[in-house]
Amino acid sequence: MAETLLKVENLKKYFPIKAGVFQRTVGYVKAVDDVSFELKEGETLGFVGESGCGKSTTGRTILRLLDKTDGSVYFEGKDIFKLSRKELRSIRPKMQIIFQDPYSSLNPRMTVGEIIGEALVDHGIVSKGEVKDRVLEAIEMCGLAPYHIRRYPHEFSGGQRQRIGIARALVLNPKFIVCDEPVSALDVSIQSQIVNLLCDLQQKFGFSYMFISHDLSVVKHISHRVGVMYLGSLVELADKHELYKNPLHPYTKALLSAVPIPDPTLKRERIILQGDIPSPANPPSGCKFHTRCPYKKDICSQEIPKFRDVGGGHFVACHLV
Amino acid sequence: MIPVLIGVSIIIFLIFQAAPGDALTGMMDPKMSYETKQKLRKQLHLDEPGIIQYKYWVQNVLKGDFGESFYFKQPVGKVMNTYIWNSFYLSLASFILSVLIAIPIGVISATRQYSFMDYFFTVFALIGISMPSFFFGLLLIKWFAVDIKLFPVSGMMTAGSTAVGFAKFKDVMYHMTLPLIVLTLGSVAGLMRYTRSSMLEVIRQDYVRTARAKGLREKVVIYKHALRNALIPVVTIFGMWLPGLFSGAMITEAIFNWPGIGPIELLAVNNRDYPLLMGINMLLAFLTLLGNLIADVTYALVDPRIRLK
Amino acid sequence: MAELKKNTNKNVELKGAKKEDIMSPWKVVKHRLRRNKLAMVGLYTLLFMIILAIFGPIVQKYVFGITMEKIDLYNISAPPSLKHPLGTDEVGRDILTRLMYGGRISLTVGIVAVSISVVIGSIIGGISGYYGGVVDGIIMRLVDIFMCFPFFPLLLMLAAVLSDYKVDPKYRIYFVMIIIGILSWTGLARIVRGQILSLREQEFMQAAEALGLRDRRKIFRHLLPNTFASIIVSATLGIGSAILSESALSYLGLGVTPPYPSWGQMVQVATDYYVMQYEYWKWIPPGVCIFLTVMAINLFGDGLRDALDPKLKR
Amino acid sequence: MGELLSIKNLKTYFYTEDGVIKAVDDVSLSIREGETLGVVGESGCGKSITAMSILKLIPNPPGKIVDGEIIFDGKDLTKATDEEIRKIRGNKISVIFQEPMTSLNPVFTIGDQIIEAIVLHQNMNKEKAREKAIDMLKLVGIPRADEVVDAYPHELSGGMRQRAMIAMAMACNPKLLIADEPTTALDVTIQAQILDLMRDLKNKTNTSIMLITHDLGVVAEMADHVVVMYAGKVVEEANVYEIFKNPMHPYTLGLLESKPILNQDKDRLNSIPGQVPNPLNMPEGCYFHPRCSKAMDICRREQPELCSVKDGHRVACHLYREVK
Repeated sequence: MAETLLKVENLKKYFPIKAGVFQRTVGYVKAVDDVSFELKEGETLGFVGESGCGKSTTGRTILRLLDKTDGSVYFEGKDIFKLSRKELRSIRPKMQIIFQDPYSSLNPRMTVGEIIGEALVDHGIVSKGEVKDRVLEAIEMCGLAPYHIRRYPHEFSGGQRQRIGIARALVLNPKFIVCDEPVSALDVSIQSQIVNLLCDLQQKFGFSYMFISHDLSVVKHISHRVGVMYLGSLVELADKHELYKNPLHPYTKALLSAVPIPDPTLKRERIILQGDIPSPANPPSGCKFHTRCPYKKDICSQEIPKFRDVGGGHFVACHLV
Repeated sequence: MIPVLIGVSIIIFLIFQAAPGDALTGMMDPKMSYETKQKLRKQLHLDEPGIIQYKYWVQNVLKGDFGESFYFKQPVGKVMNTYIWNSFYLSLASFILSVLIAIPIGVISATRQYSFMDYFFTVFALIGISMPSFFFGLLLIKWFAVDIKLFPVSGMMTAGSTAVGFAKFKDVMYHMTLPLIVLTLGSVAGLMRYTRSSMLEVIRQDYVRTARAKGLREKVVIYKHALRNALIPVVTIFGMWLPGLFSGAMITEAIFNWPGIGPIELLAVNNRDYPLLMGINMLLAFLTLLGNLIADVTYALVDPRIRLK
Repeated sequence: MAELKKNTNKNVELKGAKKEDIMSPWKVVKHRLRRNKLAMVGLYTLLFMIILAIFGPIVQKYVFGITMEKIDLYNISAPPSLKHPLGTDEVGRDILTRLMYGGRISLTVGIVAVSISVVIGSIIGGISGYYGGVVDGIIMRLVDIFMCFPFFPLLLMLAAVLSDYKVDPKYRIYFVMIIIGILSWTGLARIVRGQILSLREQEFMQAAEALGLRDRRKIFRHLLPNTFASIIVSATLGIGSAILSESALSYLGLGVTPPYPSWGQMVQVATDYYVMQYEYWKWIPPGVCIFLTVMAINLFGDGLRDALDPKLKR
Repeated sequence: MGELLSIKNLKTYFYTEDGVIKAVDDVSLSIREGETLGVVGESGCGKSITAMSILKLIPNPPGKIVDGEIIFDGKDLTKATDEEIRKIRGNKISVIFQEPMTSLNPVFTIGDQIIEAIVLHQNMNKEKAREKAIDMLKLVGIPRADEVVDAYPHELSGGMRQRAMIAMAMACNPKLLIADEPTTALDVTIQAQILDLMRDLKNKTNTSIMLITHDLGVVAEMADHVVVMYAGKVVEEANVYEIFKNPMHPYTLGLLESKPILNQDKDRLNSIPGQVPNPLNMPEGCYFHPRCSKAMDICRREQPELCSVKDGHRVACHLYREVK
């Protein structure tokens, strides 16, 4: 069994809502509300959920790009929220992130070579002379050509920019990469290129990924385990085959049945959820899903269900299971 | 708003503290004896440290008392009240005229981007912004008042005129024409460019396409759906206009000898009439803040997304 | 890995682009600017004015022996002639020469005043945007206070206070530059702050944070270069309005004072109706000069703004 | 089923500073009455421009319909006057757009925006139109319709806004509904709601739908007939069962294989290499040949024509020339 690389315990991230002339805090958006999970070396953990469910915020808080409200995150055994600025800086190259928007994630005023190489220079990881070699190595691994390093981001298409973003993370030789919706902004035919690239790189270097997406089929393809988030909380987490074959949480079931499948002969029974996702600023009491749940009982609106292991590493938070 | 006003008052006070001489210099009668001077100093609290003087000044200002103008030998409030309305009439006329001209040509420019009309209006607007008002004013006087004598050279009414009612209004309008042109040229330019860029932004929006897809007439699409949205940022600058309505256009008023606040302020500057200057500037700062407030409120009124709760 | 490499090469071929036409962001802007005829007219007019202001007086002095102070007693208030192409003023000084000197002064005032306001504005706006929170709150209130003053009346008062200190005309010019500069930094500070606030939300800044880059690098390599575009545009347009402010101030006798000529001050003679009506050569050329220069700057600045706007593509 | 709309050899070009973009390049397709036509392709393939050309909603300049015919109800829309087109828009043909957030005017209430269309096309007075608007909102499943009619768009969620858009589009009982990526901006569970609603409405009203999307799953669920577009051209066309069972064009095949499918497991995705070509610099011959694994010599020289290979299955590829 591979070793645990990342351990997240009861992580919470609340954004204050300010209002009025004096900017008093009138409430909180509970973007991440008590999330716990572990990630092993070389593993890909997928996170799915609809917009506003807090999957992206979870990813960014784990990297301490945002400050936490509560809880802890252990990376290689160290609580990253207890690190000093200097310690944090030195650990940064080991945990990287790839972004959704291939346009705003690259500085338009820098050449591709500078974008990829600058962290190597700034951290002094390799000597000045070696920087170019490392950049070229990374860029080739990501499917770009050496002459591309002298070009600027605006000369590239979305898929190529995403490759540049991957090369920027890759060049630092990280152990853990948060992939924050890396293929959502891309065309279908380009998506598969990037997904394949991420898989290949994992095989070669043994990265751990936290793969965030709203696309259930992509997440299923790339992940080993998958977690489902709803309104800031994990509602279900299991091995991907288990989760997709045997979903326990009613939300997961609805989500899976809502995904259109490219097969016109297939007739499925659908669960169409009623209503909209409630606002994370004012989540429902008890189980947050009870307002839309077709199976809800009295207890659901009163008590928060525990996120627990129902056997074989299948975690679920539902009173009915 | 209050802290900003306090900050403003401190800065105004400091500027006048920095000026050589004090309030007495302006009032001084050369024949005044040393004792009388000292007495007067004490009376005006000039012998005390700056912070105490500031306290007295603010106390008076809060009571509406800006002190006495050196030059006019009258309370500052009264002097301002006499002239400020003349500025107001001129500026208001110019404001209305600018809105009437600028918004339509802004819209035309935007809906026909890169057409000849667009270039024409754009160049026209740039001329308006680039033309120094004093030079333009002088040119107008030379051409229309001196050379062909179509309009009067200066003033607000014919000297010695006792006309009342409509005749008076006509006389004032006759005198107002040239300064109005100068003032309006500058403000049309700014407002038109603002409307144009706001409109350009709006006509690219999806909801304009939706309106077209509904089968609405192009006129309805532009003047109802698009313009209503494009004017949202524009109305906020109406609020910013408030201080401008009262401050007058100093140079234009001076050139045409329009008896507004502008020439008075120039006079005050040249005669170092500090109480009057402080009064005018305090008032304008207050009006600026009030204008911002009005802008915020109108914004909320015209944009349903920002309703005051 | 071998398979990966193969895939790579395929991509390279597919792109099929020529290797040597790298369009840096600045080249793109230059390219777009060149296509804007109005902007080019502005640029050439401006260059012409600058060249005239720099070299004109030198030519006049060494070729024709005319300086701005030289009095031609035989030609007082003379209309344009071969000797004095734009005539002479009331004491017999050559108008053309004074106009060129005035250009030097007006342009210098514009450029220096804007440099001052750009330095103050971008530093303060940058600090405000980068640190945010309390620092931002305080600075923005300060900007609010400054913005409360009607610009011109305040300028006038400061200029008046300056006069009371009886500053030598030679140094007065510098004070005028400083005053205009200090009074006009607020707009730019707001722009820079707004830019930085929106840049901070961009994912490449998040990436810079995730890469663990030093603050210095984040500020100088990532933030500042991306604010240049808006700083340059507002500085260019700022020069135009600084020249207008200076000329108005000088016209009122509170800016640049004799014996140093400035365009605004030269127009002043027209307050005399006789001069206005009959001696047009004394005041129309300097007025036209102000207008042309400011117009040229605005045309160019406008084109620059369009060229730098990534949204605007025909 | 008769033909409701048929597009013949449509060419819509954009004249930009950098050159001419042939956004729609010789496209022919048709929609029958009561049918849902799915138009699939990646961004920039011209599927939206084709749809917008029908109603002349292409911004001009720079866009222009250069050639072709759009026959609707026996009339050629490309030759129709602005006034005639206006009477068809929102009445016989209506549109719903991708972004429910930006497609509704933020300063008018939902009701105002629906009423406007009804008053314009149906000669109703305002009170009656308002009643009809409320009915329409109820029809699309908006709860508390009599309150929502006075709400501003920003007060509704994304899903509700898209419902309101559909209500607006369906208000005048159109014969054809153009749905331009109607669910792309929505979450999966909301998407399921909206698709369900559209199917429901279609069954009730027998309106034809032109569904533009990049999601093959949505097409499989909604469409009767499918058109696949690439780089401004139709590359394949067939009924929905045929196209998923027997895709012929290498691009369609690649598109189907490059997407992981929820109920299937694959070790590795089969991806189409390279990028979509630059519209200003299209390759010679078949536009797809640089990315095609089966490209032959002729593909680099000659553009394939769309030919019928089987009953109602048409494909534009040199591989199937013999079959013809």
